[in-house]
Amino acid sequence: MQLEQATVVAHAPIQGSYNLLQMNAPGVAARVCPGQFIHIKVPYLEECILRRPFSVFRVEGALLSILYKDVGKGTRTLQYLEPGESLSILGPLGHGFPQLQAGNFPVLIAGGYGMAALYLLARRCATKGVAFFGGRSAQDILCVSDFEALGWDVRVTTEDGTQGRQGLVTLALDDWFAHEAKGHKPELFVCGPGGMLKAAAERAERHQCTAWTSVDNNMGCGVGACLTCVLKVKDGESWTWARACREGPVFNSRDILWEELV
Amino acid sequence: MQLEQATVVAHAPIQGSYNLLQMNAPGVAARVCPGQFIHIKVPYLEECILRRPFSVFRVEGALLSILYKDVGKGTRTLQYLEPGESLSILGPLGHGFPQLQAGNFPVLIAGGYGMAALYLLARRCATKGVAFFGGRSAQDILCVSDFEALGWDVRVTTEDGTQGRQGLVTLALDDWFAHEAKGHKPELFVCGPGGMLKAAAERAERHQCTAWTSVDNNMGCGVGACLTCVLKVKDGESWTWARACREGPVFNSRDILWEELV
Amino acid sequence: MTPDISTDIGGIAMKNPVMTASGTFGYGPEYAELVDLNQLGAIVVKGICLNATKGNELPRTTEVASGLLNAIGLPGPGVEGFLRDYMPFLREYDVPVIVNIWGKTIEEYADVAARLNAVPGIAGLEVNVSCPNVKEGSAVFGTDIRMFERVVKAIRGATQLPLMPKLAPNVSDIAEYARCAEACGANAISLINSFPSLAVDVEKRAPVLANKTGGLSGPAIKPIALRLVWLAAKAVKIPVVGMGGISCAKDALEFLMVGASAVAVGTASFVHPDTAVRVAKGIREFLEKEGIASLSDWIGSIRA
Amino acid sequence: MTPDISTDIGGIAMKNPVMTASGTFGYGPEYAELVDLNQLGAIVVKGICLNATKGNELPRTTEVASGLLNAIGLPGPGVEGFLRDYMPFLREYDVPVIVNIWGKTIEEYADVAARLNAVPGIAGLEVNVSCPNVKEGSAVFGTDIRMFERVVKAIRGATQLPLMPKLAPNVSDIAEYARCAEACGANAISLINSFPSLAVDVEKRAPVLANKTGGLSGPAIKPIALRLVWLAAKAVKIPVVGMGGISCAKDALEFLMVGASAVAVGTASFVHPDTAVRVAKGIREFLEKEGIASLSDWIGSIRA
Ligand SMILES: Cc1cc2nc3c(=O)[nH]c(=O)nc-3n(C[C@H](O)[C@H](O)[C@H](O)COP(=O)(O)OP(=O)(O)OC[C@H]3O[C@@H](n4cnc5c(N)ncnc54)[C@H](O)[C@@H]3O)c2cc1C
Ligand SMILES: Cc1cc2nc3c(=O)[nH]c(=O)nc-3n(C[C@H](O)[C@H](O)[C@H](O)COP(=O)(O)OP(=O)(O)OC[C@H]3O[C@@H](n4cnc5c(N)ncnc54)[C@H](O)[C@@H]3O)c2cc1C
Ligand SMILES: Cc1cc2nc3c(=O)[nH]c(=O)nc-3n(C[C@H](O)[C@H](O)[C@H](O)COP(=O)(O)O)c2cc1C
Ligand SMILES: Cc1cc2nc3c(=O)[nH]c(=O)nc-3n(C[C@H](O)[C@H](O)[C@H](O)COP(=O)(O)O)c2cc1C
Ligand code: FES
Ligand code: FES
Repeated sequence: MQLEQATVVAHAPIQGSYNLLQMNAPGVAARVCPGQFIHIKVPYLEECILRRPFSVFRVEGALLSILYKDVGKGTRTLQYLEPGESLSILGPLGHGFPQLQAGNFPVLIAGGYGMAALYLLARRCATKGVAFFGGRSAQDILCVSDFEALGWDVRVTTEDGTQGRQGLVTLALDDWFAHEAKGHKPELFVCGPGGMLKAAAERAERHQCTAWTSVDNNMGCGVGACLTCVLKVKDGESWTWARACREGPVFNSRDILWEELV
Repeated sequence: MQLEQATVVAHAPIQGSYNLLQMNAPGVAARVCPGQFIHIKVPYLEECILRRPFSVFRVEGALLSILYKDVGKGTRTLQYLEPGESLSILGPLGHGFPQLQAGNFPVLIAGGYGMAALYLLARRCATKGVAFFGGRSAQDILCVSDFEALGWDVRVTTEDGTQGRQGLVTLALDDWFAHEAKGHKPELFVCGPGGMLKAAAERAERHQCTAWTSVDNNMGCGVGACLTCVLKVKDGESWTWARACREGPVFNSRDILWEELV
Repeated sequence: MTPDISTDIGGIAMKNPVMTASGTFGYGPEYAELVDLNQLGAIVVKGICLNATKGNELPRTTEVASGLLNAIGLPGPGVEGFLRDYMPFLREYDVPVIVNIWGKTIEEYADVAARLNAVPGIAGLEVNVSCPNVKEGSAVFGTDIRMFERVVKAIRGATQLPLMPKLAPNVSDIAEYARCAEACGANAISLINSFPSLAVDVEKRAPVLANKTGGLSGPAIKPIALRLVWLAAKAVKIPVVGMGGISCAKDALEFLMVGASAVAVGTASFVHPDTAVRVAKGIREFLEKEGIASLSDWIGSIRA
Repeated sequence: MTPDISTDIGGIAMKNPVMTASGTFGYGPEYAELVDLNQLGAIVVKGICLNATKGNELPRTTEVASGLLNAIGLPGPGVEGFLRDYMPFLREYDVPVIVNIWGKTIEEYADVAARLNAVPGIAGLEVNVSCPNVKEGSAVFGTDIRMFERVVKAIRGATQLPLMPKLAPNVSDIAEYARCAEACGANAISLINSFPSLAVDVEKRAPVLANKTGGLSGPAIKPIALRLVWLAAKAVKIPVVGMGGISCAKDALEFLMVGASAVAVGTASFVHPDTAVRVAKGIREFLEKEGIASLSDWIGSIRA
């Protein structure tokens, strides 16, 4: 974990309302593990004082990139950043995805920026398995070719059928469990909207396999001090708060009190 | 006076820390008179809520331009504006320079952005006279060729002697009064730092001529409502407040209580 | 059908719930060239006391993070000057005129109220109590409940006009002041006035403003104002006019949702003169979009 | 020669005048990887009460113009948990540890103070009085002068440690609370705590925070804090620790100039974890540039 002044190398919209920001950040790039995030102070946006958390997408040497969606003030203003300009980043933060357990078969489940958040894992994971990408329509489906280039079997579902199979990601996932999972010991790695995380957790329980889910609670400090980002996790018979920015953002799905997740 | 969304046509540094911002603003451009100003809301600077006042430099048809110096947050951020972007301007505001009185000889005295603020007057004034430009060094002297192209006799003084004669503007002005003013009925039009305004007012009194001085008090609303920009003007034996943004920014030098000007 | 956004503030009928905040819109003429005054819910003019006053020396304002600090010092033409110079102009418009009054003593408040009482074209009085009682130890009227009660009672006794005390924000129990105003016969209350603050200059080693302290206004105080308006509205039955950092329709809808029956736009008018009119338009559009027939259904609709 | 920026807060010797603000720096370990804790003037830990507490539901914070609204709800490990989990870590550093304490009753405050009294490595206690007295009508301790006096006296009776009540900002006469603390034997006072505020969601028609109201912090409150610190410092002889929106050395110099003997950095640490250390460095550089030999020559040097 460190504070670093990163320099923008390239910055452009890639698809729909998603943008690719590539920066030179040797310190953070050298340390980041799959599932971790960086905390960015958006330049020129002084009246918004908090940083904004983004999962690390790719790292090549000192080059670190994020894929972000324009959803509000910060992400809108971020788009004005041009190559050569610098920004303050804090990272790598949080507790990312563990290594695939020996003998397990990796199953990735992603929605929205989750596809970017799982890329590093997909690349560093020795065993290439199957990846389920879901979204509202084609423009919400990112990085398919990147994953395929790495040797992953990517299954796309879109709610409007504009790409891949029509329906929710769970449709394809359930089919897979029904007809293809046999002989595999699946281990799920999930990053996407709350609904997708819950559905995956539920499948993991049903099929008695492990699911690693990455939550995206709103954050303040990003380092465990402000207690903004907490969520309820099991603690014996009772529950306790866990910090998405420290103990998470990746949790074993069986530890989370899903019904309590906001 | 109107609110207008202007569009940036060209924007570039011109000299020292001065920038030229050219915008398309048909409404304001059509109405502006010499000595008036526009009030600009600097985009992307939400935590600075006030507008910033700038004298109108040139107008050609719908094209309106200002010459501004980077002195703080607003003027620094303004520099990020690029052609095609739009900004909210309010104007034309204030009471500018009156027309030269028939038979009078126009004498312009300017420092800093005052050279820009007097350009419109210089162009629209039928009689071309003499213009005294003063600054710390050569890079503070603007628009000389523009004024000469209009037929004005420009006399430059710089404190460090890097351009024109070394010394203060008053040096050249006093010489002119001593050796060249004879036979002329001088009428002074002045825009520059407080010291220069005071000096010019003092010369006007000494040589019994009129001096029109443009003050640059800090402003809030720019339209006469907030009473931020007031200055003390004579009112018979006593004094009263005048608003730089309404009654001014141009005042007859003999009306201002110079010793009270902050 | 377009929703009904008219509202009534203690007897002052407004076509829309957006008024100007005292001291931020002059006396009307300043903005008449830029804004159709007839589209305002009401015009609240700059504070008036008995005689003409000059106000503070410079600097009078300074910018701070998301806000403005001001210590203008209440310059003005005095009652007679106001009636002579501005009322004829204001009578030309079809908009309620609310006169904001202040005084250096309780007697002056009452005197000013009495002189404005029978004036045609004045819809009501807003009372600025955020100024010191120069006669009695110069404590501020608005932060001393006993003095506040005396001044409101005195004014109530001097006028039949709708009376709207404007509460000072720097008190620990705003509900106490709201209830006191109601008990003294006020027809409405407005809040918040700008928040007492200080800005200093490290280079000059002195306060920035000539008056040393000033009042903080603008977006920076909105969360503080929202809470106080919410508490005040829960404490009384008379209508509440909410203000503090309102710069768009969403801000106004927030104040109305927590219980304000109308809102005032202040500092934002300095930035975008048409703010009040845009806010009224935005409120109408929002209610229409939400299928809410009348503003009254939105006022106080917060689930809390 | 480099200026002496050490300072003393009621018996707590600090190598520089910049401490962390309670609740914005965790208990120390959270930032240890990013900041050299030994370079801090003091560490003020998150508020501690008697037993472990879970705090509020979500959302707990929301961003507002130039500020942050928070209603974390004081979750924490309780006295025993704190001593077990964090004091061993904190003792490893050469930095004064100030424990911020709170309670639901006067008895709890005194009990917590007593249990911390003899603990090695604790330099002093800061008392958060911005919470309700659940036993007696749930009025907030810090906005009721009688309750404030009782709680400070009770704690004073329970500890020999340097005692620093932290004043609530939402009172009309801050000097009264400052003097009361001094009279009750406090060794210093700190202010301001975050300002009670409200943010609402027009779409959801509900408050944004689960707790409804929250405390406003960050640059937005700096002008309010500066005035209160100035007034408090003029009212008492004991040292004052100023905070509220400090994010750079200039901000800190302003608080020191109006009379604070030290400052605390709060919300800014969330944005730039190294703020407190940078501020201390900037203060030293400024004094050196100005040729001021000692911080004490700068403290209270405002011409006003
Ligand atoms: C661990 C983690 C990893 C993330 N990775 C990515 C990523 O790789 N790509 C991507 O596009 N987005 C990512 N997000 C979400 C991203 O942080 C938010 O979209 C962003 O902060 C919105 O900021 P804004 O100012 O544009 O929106 P705002 O105007 O602030 O709010 C718009 C929406 O964004 C949400 N939001 C606002 N602030 C935060 C915050 N501090 N943390 C989380 N959500 C917030 C709000 O709840 C609201 O719904 C991640 C979030 C987390 C917690
Ligand atoms: C009638 C008038 C015409 C002007 N014309 C020009 C011009 O043509 N070119 C040009 O470069 N400058 C001009 N100025 C000055 C210009 O308005 C200020 O330099 C600008 O507002 C500074 O804003 P800032 O945010 O960059 O500086 P800030 O960081 O806000 O402050 C830096 C300095 O600028 C001064 N300043 C800040 N706000 C204002 C304000 N609202 N009004 C006046 N001064 C302020 C401050 O006193 C301070 O000294 C004019 C000013 C007036 C009143
Ligand atoms: C420059 C200025 C002058 C003001 N003058 C007065 C006044 O004369 N009387 C009064 O009651 N309030 C006065 N106020 C307070 C405003 O009416 C309003 O209560 C406050 O600014 C909060 O609203 P805002 O944040 O929308 O500006 C003034 C505010 C400003 C900024
Ligand atoms: C997230 C958060 C948690 C806080 N927790 C506490 C606390 O436990 N005890 C306390 O006395 N103050 C607490 N505060 C108040 C701060 O210590 C400080 O007084 C206030 O934030 C103003 O300073 P700032 O503007 O620099 O943040 C908290 C503030 C924030 C933002
Ligand atoms: S974001 Fe601050 S504790 Fe997690
Ligand atoms: S700037 Fe507001 S009155 Fe002149």
